[in-house]
Amino acid sequence: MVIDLIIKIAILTGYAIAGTAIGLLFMGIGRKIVARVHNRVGPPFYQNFIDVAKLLSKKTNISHGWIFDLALLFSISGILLTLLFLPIGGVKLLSMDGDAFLVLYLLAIPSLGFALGAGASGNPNAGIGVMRALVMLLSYELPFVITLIALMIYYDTTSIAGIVESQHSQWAIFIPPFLLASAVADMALQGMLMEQPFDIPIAPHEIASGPMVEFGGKYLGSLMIYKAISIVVETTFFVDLFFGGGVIAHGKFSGIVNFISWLVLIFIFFTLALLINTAFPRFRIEQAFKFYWKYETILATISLIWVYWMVIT
Amino acid sequence: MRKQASVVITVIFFLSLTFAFYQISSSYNYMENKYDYTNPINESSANESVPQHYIKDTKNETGAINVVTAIVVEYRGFDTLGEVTVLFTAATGVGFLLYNLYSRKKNKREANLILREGSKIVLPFALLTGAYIFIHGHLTPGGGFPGGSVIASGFLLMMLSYPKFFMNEKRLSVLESLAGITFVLIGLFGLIFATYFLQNYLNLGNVGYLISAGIIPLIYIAVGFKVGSELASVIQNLKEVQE
Amino acid sequence: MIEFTIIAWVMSFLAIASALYAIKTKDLLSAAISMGIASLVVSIMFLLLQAPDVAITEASIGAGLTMAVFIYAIGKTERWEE
Amino acid sequence: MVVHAVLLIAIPLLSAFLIPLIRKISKWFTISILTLNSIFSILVLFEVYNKGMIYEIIAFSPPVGIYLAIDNLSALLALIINVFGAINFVSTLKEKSFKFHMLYLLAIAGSTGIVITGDIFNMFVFFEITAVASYALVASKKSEKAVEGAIKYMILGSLGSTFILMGIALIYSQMKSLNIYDIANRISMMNENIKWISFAFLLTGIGVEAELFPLNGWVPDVYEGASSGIASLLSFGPSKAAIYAIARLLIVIFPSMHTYEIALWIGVATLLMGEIAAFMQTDAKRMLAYSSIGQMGLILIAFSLVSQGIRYSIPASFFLIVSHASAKSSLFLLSHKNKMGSALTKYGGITAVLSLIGMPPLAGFWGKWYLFLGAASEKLWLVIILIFFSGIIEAAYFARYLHRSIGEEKMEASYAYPMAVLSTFSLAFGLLPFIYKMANMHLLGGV
Repeated sequence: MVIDLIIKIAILTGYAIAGTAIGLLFMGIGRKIVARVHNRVGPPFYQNFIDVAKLLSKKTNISHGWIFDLALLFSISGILLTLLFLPIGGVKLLSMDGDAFLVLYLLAIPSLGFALGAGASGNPNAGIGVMRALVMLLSYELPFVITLIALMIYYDTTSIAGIVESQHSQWAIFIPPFLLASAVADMALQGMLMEQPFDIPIAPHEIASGPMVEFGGKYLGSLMIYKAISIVVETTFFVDLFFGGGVIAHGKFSGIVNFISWLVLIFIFFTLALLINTAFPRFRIEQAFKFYWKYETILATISLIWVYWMVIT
Repeated sequence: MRKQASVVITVIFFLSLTFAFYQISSSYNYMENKYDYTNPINESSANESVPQHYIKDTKNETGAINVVTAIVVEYRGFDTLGEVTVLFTAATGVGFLLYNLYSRKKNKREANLILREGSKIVLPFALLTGAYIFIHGHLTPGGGFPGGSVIASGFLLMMLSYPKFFMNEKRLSVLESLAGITFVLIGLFGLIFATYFLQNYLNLGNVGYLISAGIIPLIYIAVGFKVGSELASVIQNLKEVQE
Repeated sequence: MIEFTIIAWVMSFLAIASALYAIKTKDLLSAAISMGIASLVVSIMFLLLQAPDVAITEASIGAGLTMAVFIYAIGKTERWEE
Repeated sequence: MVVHAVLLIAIPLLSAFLIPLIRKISKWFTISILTLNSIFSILVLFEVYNKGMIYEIIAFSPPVGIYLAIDNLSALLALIINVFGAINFVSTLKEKSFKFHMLYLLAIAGSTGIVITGDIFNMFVFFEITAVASYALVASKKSEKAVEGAIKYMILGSLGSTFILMGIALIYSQMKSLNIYDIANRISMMNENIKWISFAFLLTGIGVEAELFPLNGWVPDVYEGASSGIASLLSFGPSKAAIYAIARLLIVIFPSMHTYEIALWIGVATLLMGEIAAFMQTDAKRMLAYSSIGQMGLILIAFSLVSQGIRYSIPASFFLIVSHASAKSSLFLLSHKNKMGSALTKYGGITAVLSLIGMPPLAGFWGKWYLFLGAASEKLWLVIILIFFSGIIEAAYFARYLHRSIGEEKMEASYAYPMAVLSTFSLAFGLLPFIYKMANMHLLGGV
């Protein structure tokens, strides 16, 4: 009983640490890639580890009350919980019927957490950022949910693990309607990762990083950890849905192979997001909203109808 | 636009009602049909339609000659308690909302002589009729509600003919609550002395006599007082209110 | 039986007519009174249908008290509808 | 200990009748009666939890007489109405008039009666008590808006009562019985056309009280006009009782694919209308009122998923009702000042909002989650998309609400404490494990 609990706690901690490490590594490599595109040298790839260590060792004097603290905790715990529900390389930790809905809700927690924190801090820039973040949440969720439901209809299951398992023989991306759907979902991923052209909530040059403007020292360090995990979680969610969680091998050493293929895949999609980031300027908020609710939703609906037609015939 | 819509809705409502009632008359005659009740509770021994049960067994089960009274007070006594409460709620609500708006106006026009003198003669008879109706509820048509409203209309007559006529608000409400308490207590005694709430725990007596049918006359007297005082107080409130 | 039918038809006609008049008229006082008439007629119908309990109640409440309440209310506000 | 369920109704009625005699101490008397009633409702809940459905005969055995039929969901609703009523009463302590206390007790008794009665006409009577008491309570603030709302409510409510009565008369004309379970067992004997007409009448009539789509014109005015304590009472009392009455109608009396479908699409329309209207409001109370409409739509959707997804639908409605009752009543109390100053109000407001949006592990999340599962098991993908869409809108306006209402002003203690306690319920029901078992048991009797 106790040993079980200890093992569980150890696994959770391991997941959290691994997620953070992978995310920070990706962020460092991402900085390097962006610098190369800009024709700069860029910081070393381990720079983010140093940054986090430095920020966490700082002393924080400014606090905005317990809601402000709670908001950050809220966001991090939400994203960690999401990580537990996503199969990684086909290995599932937690799974139940309908956890796709659960994950969608869990992914919305950080935005609400930041809304709370910004409200507590009282900084006007934070307020603007939060409003934009909420509109962004509103925008990209709709097309994303429609593509998710297309998957649910096709594989007739409501759990992510179920969707991943159904793709053992053939990844969803190779089925024509899901190619379309994955394009839609990739754009939603761009919004989730808050990369350009959808980095409106952070908007470093206009509103000085939006919701996070009042975070400093330890808070900023934890925020970076949150960001790192969220990169892993969001790309993993995408890979799980359309690439079968990166499962390519079934056999003796399939665990390691699948883990590596998963790592490669999420890295590819993170890099893709970064490249789009470097190539495009920022949308205005109403443009982003229109983009998601007009073109994206139409494409997603087309793929949904296509899938539905495929299922009934 | 709104007018047309309301006309359309009314027409649809009445058409569907007409259709429904037409269907009822053309479906079947219930007196000839015997159902098997699938009993919601195992102890229930009814094996016939409810209306038939009411008509056949009322006398034995409740000791009341008037079937309507037996249904209202005994079989569906809980509903009656509820209906009394609805009236009570309405009266309370009216009193509550109009509480601040009272004014005892001095100069009110008097009614003419015939009405004034006539109402003096009629009032005792109206009260007597009302009392008769609710005391004899289990024997003759009528009961608490009609009796109470007859009494209230007697007071209404007085108010119409004497604009200064006015009843003590406090005494009315005390009467009202005493009557209500009596009703609920009779029900609760049923829980104590018998098994169920509102069950008849008194002797049924000689069927057809005034003192018979157990708790029915008691409840109806309470209901009569309650309804009479409530309606009277509602009318008084509305009469005294100033815009 | 034929008398009953005739009386029932007449009564129904009267009830509907007075109810319609109550809706149509701009004079609220006469509307209230015609509602009272409708109630009275309906109470006679109840009596004919052998429901004396309901008839007593309807006569005293519908034709008496409700009308009085309406008339008091009209007295406090305005008699004519716009 | 065995408690007679009828005491849940009889005691408040008795004390409402008693209050005019003891005007001086009516406030404390009312509090003690409400407390007593909450204890009874808890005992009844435990009894139902142990024994399954319980019956309480009144005067004569059904179908000749009346009985109370208490299943798990109605025991829970009775608990919510009574306990929340007792807690919420603290916020109305400023009212001095003893008539206010009488009306409050009557509204509680009426709502309790609707949920625990097993007789369709008895249900109508309790509807009347609840409705009449609510009209007066809404108007008790005596402002112009309150009176306007109350009059709208009264006109629609009395029309609705007429419809309910017509529906009941039609059912009685066919079945010769008013007992819900008796009718349900023999519903196939009923003439098909009359069945449909009576269903339509009953749905229309109860729909007024349950804030369903075309019949909810009164809702924003009433919630805006009424004082915060009364708005809170309306959000957990009469509306929940009415939606439960609709559930009995749908699941027990008229169970068929078509009725479920009708209810489903009415629910979806209510949901979308409520949420979109709420998103466009600027006034906090009106926003909460429209959001209430949306939530009622959700609960109706949950109740209408019983053909395939019955495994999920009852837990879904269970949690949605708990979440909405506790969270919305606490937010209405908050709307008295609409500023979260102290830590207590912040805690209450944030918990309530998160539960309404559906954040795990609060009760609202379990409700929505079971709802999604139920809809997925019936393959109603469009409904899932629409629910999710409305959920996003809901999240957006509630986040805006939170963002605006966090401030420095303090609320009076008489509002702050009840609202914190009320919103704790959505946390507690989300976490307590025995609730799950309760929710998964079969409900509404053996139908």
